[in-house]
Amino acid sequence: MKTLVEKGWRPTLVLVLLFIIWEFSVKILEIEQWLLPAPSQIFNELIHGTDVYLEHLWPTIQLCIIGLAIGCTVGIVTGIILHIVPFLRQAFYPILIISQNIPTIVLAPLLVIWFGFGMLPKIFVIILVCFFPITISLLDGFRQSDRDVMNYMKMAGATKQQIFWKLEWPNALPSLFSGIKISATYSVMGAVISEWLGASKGIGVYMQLSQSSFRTDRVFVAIILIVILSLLLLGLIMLLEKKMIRWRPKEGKSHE
Amino acid sequence: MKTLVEKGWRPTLVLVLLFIIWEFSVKILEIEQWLLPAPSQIFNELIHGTDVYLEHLWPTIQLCIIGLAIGCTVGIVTGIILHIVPFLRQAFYPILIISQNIPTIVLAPLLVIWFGFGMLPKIFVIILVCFFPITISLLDGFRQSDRDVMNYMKMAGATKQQIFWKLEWPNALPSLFSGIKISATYSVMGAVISEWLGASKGIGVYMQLSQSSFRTDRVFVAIILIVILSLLLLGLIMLLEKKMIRWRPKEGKSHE
Amino acid sequence: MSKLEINHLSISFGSQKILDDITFTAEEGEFISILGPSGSGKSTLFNLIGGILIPDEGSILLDGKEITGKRGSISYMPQSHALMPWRTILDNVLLGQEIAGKRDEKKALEMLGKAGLKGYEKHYPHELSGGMKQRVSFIRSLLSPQSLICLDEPFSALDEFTRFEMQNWLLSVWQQYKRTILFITHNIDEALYLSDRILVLSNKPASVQKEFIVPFKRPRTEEMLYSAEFLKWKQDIYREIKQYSL
Amino acid sequence: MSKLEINHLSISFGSQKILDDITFTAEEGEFISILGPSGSGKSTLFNLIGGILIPDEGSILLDGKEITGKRGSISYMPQSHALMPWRTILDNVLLGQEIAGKRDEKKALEMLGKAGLKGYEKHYPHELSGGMKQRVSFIRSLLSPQSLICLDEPFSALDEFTRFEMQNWLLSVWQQYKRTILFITHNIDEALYLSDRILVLSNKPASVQKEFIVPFKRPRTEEMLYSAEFLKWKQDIYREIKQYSL
Amino acid sequence: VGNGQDESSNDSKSNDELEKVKLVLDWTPNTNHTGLYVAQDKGYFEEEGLDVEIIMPGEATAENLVASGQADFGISYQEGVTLARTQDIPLVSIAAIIQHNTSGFASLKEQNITSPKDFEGKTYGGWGSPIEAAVIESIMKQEDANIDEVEIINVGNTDFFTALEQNIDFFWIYYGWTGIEAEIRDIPINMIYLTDYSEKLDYYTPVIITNEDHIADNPETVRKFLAAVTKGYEFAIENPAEAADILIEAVPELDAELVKKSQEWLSPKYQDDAPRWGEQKLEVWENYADWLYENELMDKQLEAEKAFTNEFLPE
Ligand SMILES: Nc1ncnc2c1ncn2[C@@H]1O[C@H](COP(=O)(O)OP(=O)(O)OP(=O)(O)O)[C@@H](O)[C@H]1O
Ligand SMILES: Nc1ncnc2c1ncn2[C@@H]1O[C@H](COP(=O)(O)OP(=O)(O)OP(=O)(O)O)[C@@H](O)[C@H]1O
Ligand SMILES: [Mg+2]
Ligand SMILES: [Mg+2]
Repeated sequence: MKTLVEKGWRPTLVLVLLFIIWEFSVKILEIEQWLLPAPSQIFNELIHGTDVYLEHLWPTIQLCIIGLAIGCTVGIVTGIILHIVPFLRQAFYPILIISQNIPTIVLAPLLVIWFGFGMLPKIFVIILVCFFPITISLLDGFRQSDRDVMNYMKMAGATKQQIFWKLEWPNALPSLFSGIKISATYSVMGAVISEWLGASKGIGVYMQLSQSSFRTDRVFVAIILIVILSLLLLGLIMLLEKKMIRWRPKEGKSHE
Repeated sequence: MKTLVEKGWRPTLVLVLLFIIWEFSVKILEIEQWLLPAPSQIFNELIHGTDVYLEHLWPTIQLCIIGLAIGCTVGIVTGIILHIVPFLRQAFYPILIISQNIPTIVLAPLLVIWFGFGMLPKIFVIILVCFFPITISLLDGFRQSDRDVMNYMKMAGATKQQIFWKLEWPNALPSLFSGIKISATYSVMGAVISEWLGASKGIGVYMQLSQSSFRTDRVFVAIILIVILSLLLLGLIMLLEKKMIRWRPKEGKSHE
Repeated sequence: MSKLEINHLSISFGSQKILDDITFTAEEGEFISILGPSGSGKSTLFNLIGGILIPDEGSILLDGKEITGKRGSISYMPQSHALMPWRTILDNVLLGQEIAGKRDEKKALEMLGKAGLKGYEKHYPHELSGGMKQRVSFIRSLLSPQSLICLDEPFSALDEFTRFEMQNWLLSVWQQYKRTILFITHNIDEALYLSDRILVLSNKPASVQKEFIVPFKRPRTEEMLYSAEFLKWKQDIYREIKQYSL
Repeated sequence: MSKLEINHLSISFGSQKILDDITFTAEEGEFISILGPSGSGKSTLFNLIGGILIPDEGSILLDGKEITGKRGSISYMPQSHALMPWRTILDNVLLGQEIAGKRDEKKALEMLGKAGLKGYEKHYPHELSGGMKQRVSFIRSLLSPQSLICLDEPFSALDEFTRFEMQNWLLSVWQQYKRTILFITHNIDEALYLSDRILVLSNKPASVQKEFIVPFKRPRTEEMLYSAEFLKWKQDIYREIKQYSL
Repeated sequence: VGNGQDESSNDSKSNDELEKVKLVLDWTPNTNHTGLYVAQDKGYFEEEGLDVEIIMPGEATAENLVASGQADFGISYQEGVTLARTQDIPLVSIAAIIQHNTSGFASLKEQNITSPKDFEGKTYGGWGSPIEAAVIESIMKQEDANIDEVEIINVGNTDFFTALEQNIDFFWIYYGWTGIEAEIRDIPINMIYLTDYSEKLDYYTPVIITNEDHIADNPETVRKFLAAVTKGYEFAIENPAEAADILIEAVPELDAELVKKSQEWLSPKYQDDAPRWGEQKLEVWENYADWLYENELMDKQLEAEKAFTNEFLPE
């Protein structure tokens, strides 16, 4: 708890400063509120408009947790397969790139026709967003195994599988988490975008409805909710990272 | 050249196979062409519709090269600053996350109002998309410097700057390239999305116009153009990576 | 117990020939030391026996079967310690066994104790001194089940006393289980004290220049180290090496 | 030329005390060897002098100025070679100079030649043998400009002959430039051959248990190594060390 | 897209004498905008001393851009202007492009949905706006049908044809574009126009908007702009085929067949029964605002007379 407070005060300070600057520039530059509402106004809506947005919260949370979880799994499995089968790696690399370059507006109709309007097409979109950074980071992590240890493993007769699980996998963990952090950041936004495929509840829906009725303050409430969700997810992942990569010397000692 | 052919035949094979399967499923399942056109049809449009899309190509290429270049620069500079000033790292991490969670529909009016309809707001969007994976990967790369070498540097009296340029920076290069690869993949899509901010030429415009007049084949031509651009960019980056990270033992010897 | 035959082994890195027509045999249960100038190709020889390098010419036979380019036939201790930074010391020493299929924690703990590493079982490699890491790597090779052991300068980072302890321990393990040992060292005393035979390699390219059959009876004692005969042998070998160095 | 004073230095890792009240002085231009059991805290002592560890108690003075926790006062050769894999050998040996501000390529090339590394200037560390890497690291420390040199087992991976060459080279550099040298080794011969004084550390926690002032005149010769007096000294020191080991 | 400067013109005025004006569309160019492209192509704008740049909006909406002054004119629709004004966004509608609402609920002919009563038991696919439900309820009420019998599914940005594939029975479209596309595809559909069931829902869509400041500061520009635009639409009304060609030439990415057919259908609808093109009636604005207010889709009353003006239309 202590470290949370210790670590937390800096970003909090910066955010508060940011909000203050924002508030004053809005006031001084007389920026109209439908364009960029003042933070005070947004917080007002955040506090008093709960009954409007609360029901939209849970579906998005659900969506992005499930999406990220499956996205990670897909990303990791893809990374592993592409790593251990070099033939596939070369053959499918372009397909990975293609998968990231198909715009949702094209994908959406296809997904809807194949999977209907339920959760499936939405989760598909989140997966598509999330798996890529994970796969790429993982592949790069695998390639950075220590030569000497690799040679030891081979001379000791380790099978490919053993080399993978005992050396390459643990060695790639830091890279993997680097990728997961990127994906987690995208996942909430991915969920919001996926809701534009057709959902009746969700932050994406809330945002679009607010947008079309010119309630910019509510659009910003939606953004705040998205950011909070992202930060929570990220915090979770960093916690997991700490649990899983325990051997790393404490930063305090090695860096200064 | 030889290696290009050697490396190229596998992905080409997979792509050709994919197109064949696609062609046949479209034929056999009688999928309507406005939903998913057959590859033959798309290629037909790709070849005969040049006069329609050619003029849209260059603005997008320009946009995404400039955007990626600035995005990389911003990503690297941000990464470096956040790394060498630990106070800022903690304080601004949440801001990084926030920057990735502001949807374009909110950002767009602000950007257009501040920067007009020129290239500026579009490049801003691409930068926003591209800098993040680079910064995150770089930060993780910096953290993975070898302890022993780090200790040597410190005991030899290296300044922070020297430690950075002589140890942490070269050591983070592989991670950096991992991030740049992710960003490069996103950059073309980022350019296309940015064109939805209001542009008169560009693949994004071409795609939107085609979409709204129900010319699905042209939408897919747009995707093919996007993918080709992405792959070219990525190829360029990998070439650069090879040039810059020469010391790595040849993969052939260490893996197998 | 294994019999190792090395036949006419040659290898080059790029245009530089490193090993040139290396031929020798290690009998079952024999203890052979390999001496040679730094950079001559001793570690490269181990890499060949271990199967991660393929010779340009020649073959390697273990118990009559060709193992050229085949892996997993040796208990190996590399010159660099090659420990995994994310594994505790205990898990590191068990790695060789894990690869072969079975973990024997009890024996590992006992061995760690013998090597003066009691209390460090749950530590990570970066918390150990150089010599301690070397002992961990040594134990890992002892715990590996293959009966041909290849040790690459296993005691170079140890003080004389700890080194002596380790040497005696190695001898007792060797005598108890009758494993065949190839032992790279730069320490002539050590080679004489431990081995049945000493091979001296020349430099650039390396080939077996001389073979000394160590005459001392086993079990060997500390006194032997101070005997005149020992000193004579030592000087002989030193002279032999000198002529191939630099 | 520098005078180093170590005053009542103590440090613990976690609950374990590693160094306990270490006190000694290295006079200007003195050559001091440090002997001690593996894992006793020799490298830790260098880390303290180098300023990357802060002692729990005590202070370090160089030429009368306190350098506790201050960096950059020593030319250092770590026990692990700590070479940068992305730099060529030449660029690696120049690192120490780069940090201090000036590169002297000519001298570096000359030194690489002297160490038998001619032709490897443009190679990368992973293409070198263990002993060759060690020599690279050694040259890097010699090329560093600070007048206090701390060498942590610099020759452990070298064959006896190459080692002897390096020792003599070190002596000539030392005599020529009159730098103060702290030298960690496990080799008593080496310590006797090279140093003015030998400090023996005890184990867990380490403190300076004994100080031997080496009586042999300089320049020292190879014959000295086989003299009876040398042997007597060696046995004395060995007995001293033995009592603090394991 | 349609960047007007390079259009040849017999007018000798040089470009720097022309007043630069920006116009933002509501969507991609389509036949709703034909008059604008005609005015551009035929040089009507230049005759009025204007240099008009037509901009596609993308993610930044026309309402935002016009309200902030980034663009001088925009294409919007009555609902947008109404909701914006109640949020104190000072938009004013200066001309109705089409006199009557051409939108309605489309369904496959085989579904046999011919009146709002038939909605019962069917599935509607929409984008989740509460206005949709209110509209459906309104027109169903005319026939004493119950909206609770309709299943409403949110299909987001999915288009009509895709939605049909997913068992959506009826969908809200503009006949002039999507309906024509259905004709081209030989998909027989039934249309239920809003105007046939509720007078209050006969709102203007689309309309040309500007902001209050612009009217106050540059009334002459507004007048000149509308004069040219009116000529453009009048041309399109009289020469649908030629007008369609002008649009196709300006935006070659559009599907030519669709544009032609759509233009043919839409041209007579521009002016329809109004005394002149572009005229708006107060009651239409009041009716729709009342309807929104009654249905609690808006929490303030609209001052309808301020939301639009006919002042700048040529006599
Ligand atoms: N980062 C650390 N965390 C915990 N313990 C450490 C750490 N670094 C060193 N130690 C402990 O400090 C003791 C001394 O280590 P040091 O490396 O100084 O030994 P040394 O005398 O150099 O031994 P060697 O001759 O084997 O190199 C060891 O017992 C080691 O386990
Ligand atoms: N990957 C490589 N690429 C190029 N040359 C190499 C490579 N590995 C080893 N060499 C060269 O092979 C020679 C022998 O190396 P090796 O490691 O076998 O020496 P060694 O006898 O073990 O020396 P040391 O006693 O110093 O460990 C050296 O000259 C080295 O430069
Ligand atoms: Mg070696
Ligand atoms: Mg040490």
